[in-house]
Amino acid sequence: MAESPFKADIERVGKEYSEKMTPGAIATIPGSSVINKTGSWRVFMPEFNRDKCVRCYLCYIYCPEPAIYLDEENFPVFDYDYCKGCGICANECPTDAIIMVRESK
Amino acid sequence: MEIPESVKKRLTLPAEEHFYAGHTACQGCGASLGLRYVLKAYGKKTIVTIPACCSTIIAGAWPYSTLDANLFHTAFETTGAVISGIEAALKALGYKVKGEDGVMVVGWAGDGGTADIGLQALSGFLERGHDAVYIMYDNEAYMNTGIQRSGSTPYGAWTTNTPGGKKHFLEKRHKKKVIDIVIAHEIPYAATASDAYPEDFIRKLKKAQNTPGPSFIQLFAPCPTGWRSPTDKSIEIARLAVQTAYFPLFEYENGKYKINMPSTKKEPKPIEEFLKYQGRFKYMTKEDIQILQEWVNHEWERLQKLAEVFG
Amino acid sequence: MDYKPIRKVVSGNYAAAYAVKHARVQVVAAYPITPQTSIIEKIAEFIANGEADIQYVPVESEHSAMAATIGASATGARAFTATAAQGLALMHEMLHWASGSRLPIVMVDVNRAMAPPWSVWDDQTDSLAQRDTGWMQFYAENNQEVYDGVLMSYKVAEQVNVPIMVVESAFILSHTYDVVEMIPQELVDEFLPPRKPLYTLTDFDNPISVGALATPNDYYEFRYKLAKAHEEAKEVIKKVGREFGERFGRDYSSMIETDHVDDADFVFMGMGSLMGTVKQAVDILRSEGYKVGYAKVRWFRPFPKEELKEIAESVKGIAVLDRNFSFGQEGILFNEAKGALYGTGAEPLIKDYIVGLGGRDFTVPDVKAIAEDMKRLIEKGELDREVDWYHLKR
Amino acid sequence: MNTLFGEKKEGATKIVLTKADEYPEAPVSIGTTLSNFTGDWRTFIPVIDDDKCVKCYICWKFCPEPAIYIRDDGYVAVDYDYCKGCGICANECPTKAITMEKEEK
Repeated sequence: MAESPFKADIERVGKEYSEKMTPGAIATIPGSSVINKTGSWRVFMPEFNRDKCVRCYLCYIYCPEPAIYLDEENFPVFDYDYCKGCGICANECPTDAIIMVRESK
Repeated sequence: MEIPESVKKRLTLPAEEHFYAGHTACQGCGASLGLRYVLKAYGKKTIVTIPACCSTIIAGAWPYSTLDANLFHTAFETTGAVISGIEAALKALGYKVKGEDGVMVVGWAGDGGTADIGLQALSGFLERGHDAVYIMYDNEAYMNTGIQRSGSTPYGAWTTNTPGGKKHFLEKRHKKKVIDIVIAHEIPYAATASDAYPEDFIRKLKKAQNTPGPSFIQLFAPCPTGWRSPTDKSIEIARLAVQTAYFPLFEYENGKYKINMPSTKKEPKPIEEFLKYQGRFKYMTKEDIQILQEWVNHEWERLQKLAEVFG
Repeated sequence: MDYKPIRKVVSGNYAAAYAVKHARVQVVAAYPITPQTSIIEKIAEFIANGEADIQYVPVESEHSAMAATIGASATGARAFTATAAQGLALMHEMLHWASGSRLPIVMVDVNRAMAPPWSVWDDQTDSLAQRDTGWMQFYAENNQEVYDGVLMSYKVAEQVNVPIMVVESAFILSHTYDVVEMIPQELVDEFLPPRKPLYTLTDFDNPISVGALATPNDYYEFRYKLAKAHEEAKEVIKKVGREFGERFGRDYSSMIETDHVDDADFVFMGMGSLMGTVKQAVDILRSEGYKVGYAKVRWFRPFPKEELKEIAESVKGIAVLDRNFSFGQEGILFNEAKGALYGTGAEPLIKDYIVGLGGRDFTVPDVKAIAEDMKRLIEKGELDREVDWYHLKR
Repeated sequence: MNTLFGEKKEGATKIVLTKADEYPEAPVSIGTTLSNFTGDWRTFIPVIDDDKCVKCYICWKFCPEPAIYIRDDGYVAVDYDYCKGCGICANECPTKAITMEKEEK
């Protein structure tokens, strides 16, 4: 499975913000919200069935996080660090390749 | 994330991502999705201005930022004025503003911050003709403060200050037609868009980018929390809003109206289709639904005629 | 200091407009309000005649004027706006925004009384009501100080990244013509180099986010930073004022301008144009044998505590002239002065004279009458009452 | 008295308060502007020719002060205490019954 595209960013943010205080409440690192792993909000999690996927990328297009990216074979991958489990992907998937299942923590 | 060319061709949207995960929007949020599309369309060379609204929170608390673009947070009612000032300063500093290689100045405000408290600043911005884009993401109530009615709340909707109850105290006014107020300023480009039709939205954003002068886009952005709808139905509801002609997609360009696909395609579905997933409409009686349906019919007819006469 | 000034007979408002032109301001947000309007009119005239290259944003309210100025300043431009009374009150929210975002905006506020009852005349309550917004405040005594104040303020503001309000009196300065010695453009350019912003919104490779939500864990520190900037600004003000004096011959190195303080029994203390009247009256009183002095507070924020203490140590009494009032308490400058002196050991008799509210004329005979009263109190050694509504029809 | 404001005008006096105690608590106005005779602003004065007047009352309708009143006999007259000499009445009069003349003070 491909690595999360945000991994490098998380390390960068952690390093640069160690002891930094700027006047005027300026956040100097774009995209630094990746440090905030919203995956813990999830109640239902998307389960992906690779066999049914037709690679239409509707799930990718409609993901509000975005927490869906593509692996080497261009199938969607779910970044469970960030997926909040809204279920839009499952609802929009034309082939029912994604289903929402209750997450057991 | 690297996406191969073969996939990019099939993606229908720009592959580059300038909106990062880890933001604190609710599950299924239409506003965050809209902001993601905006940054897909405009890329990094963008200055976004966000007033007090859900997006203030979505964009991240100090020292974090969800956006991979310059962002200025401002007070609730000032979006129009601040983007005016930014645009003026960019011109004073010698930057090219708008256009394919120009700097994009974007105001990203909610419906309360546009239709109500920010209307004056919006009007001033439109009337002075600054080269900027104002996007109103319309989730039909003050969601950040906890679902209070706004001027943009539709007839019959439940909110925390139109709570229904024994007296059937629901929103009694139809949705404020902000887009019509905007068009009354005779700006070069105004349009409606929906989260469910991102290709259309991005096309409109691009058109706004390449039209000199002020542009305005009203984006229909579902809010599962405020609308009491299942989070996974966000896109479906946005799609139904277009299909029932409750929120038709159209453009106003240099005095001409044009209804866009799929609003042109076929007869609108009944309004119940749009209402069915949303808990906020569950207090509506049959008569209420009839009143809303008549309003939708009237507005839809009016728009069709406008497109016919000024098409 | 060997330069040839350009002498022009202009109103206070025009002096401000000329200063804006000479400071090479890049963006001006303009909204009319009496008695400020002629500032933005004059700037528009400069643009129309091709004398100044300024982006002029004719906004639809003062609130938007400040918002547009904030947008422009955050983008990296040198920005200006002007207002008065009700307009300033409408701006209030955005004043916090400007100082919180640490933007070196300079604004001219023309002191005008707050309504109701409607009044367009001089009264300092409008600007003093904004004292806690984090802005620095410079009070001009005459048209020359308006001009100098705007130029210096840009230099100070851009060093400490705190916005500055240059305050002049309605009509008494704003519409009254006087000789102003202006500085040739090239010398202004030497004194005031182009702005180097703390941050800009135009670095697209390293984007930033300005003014985001700060949790209780961080907010406190930002407030402290702003407080510290005000504290540091005192030195910068003195340094810039001294440099201005060396270059152009008018020294502003002290935050309180004083005269005849050393051997005075008591001093008059106040701000703005009414101190011009006092200056004249003090000379007359001195010739009549009164031992009086003069202390004009130029900078109300940051408040020149140390300088005030020095003055207080050498005199027996201070007559504070307040063209303002804080309801439920007393005159605002009086209040500040007492607060600043508490615990310093310097305890002269301080009496508050409420004068000239809403543009009520304040003249040399009035100063004489106050001197008479003050002399009597010092001889007696105690106050009859703290606050005296001097003009009141009794 | 046969003018527009009649006795009200006679009773209107300038109010001069000399003591703070005399002032009302809130800035509530206690007089009318009738004590302010704006007639002395006038440079040109309207003169009405009754012979030409057709009693259409257009002058009465458009007077911004108002300073035109209708006399007992149905003709119109100008209250010169208030008329500022704007000339609207003369311009609107269909029969040119009103002319503006330079006023001799």
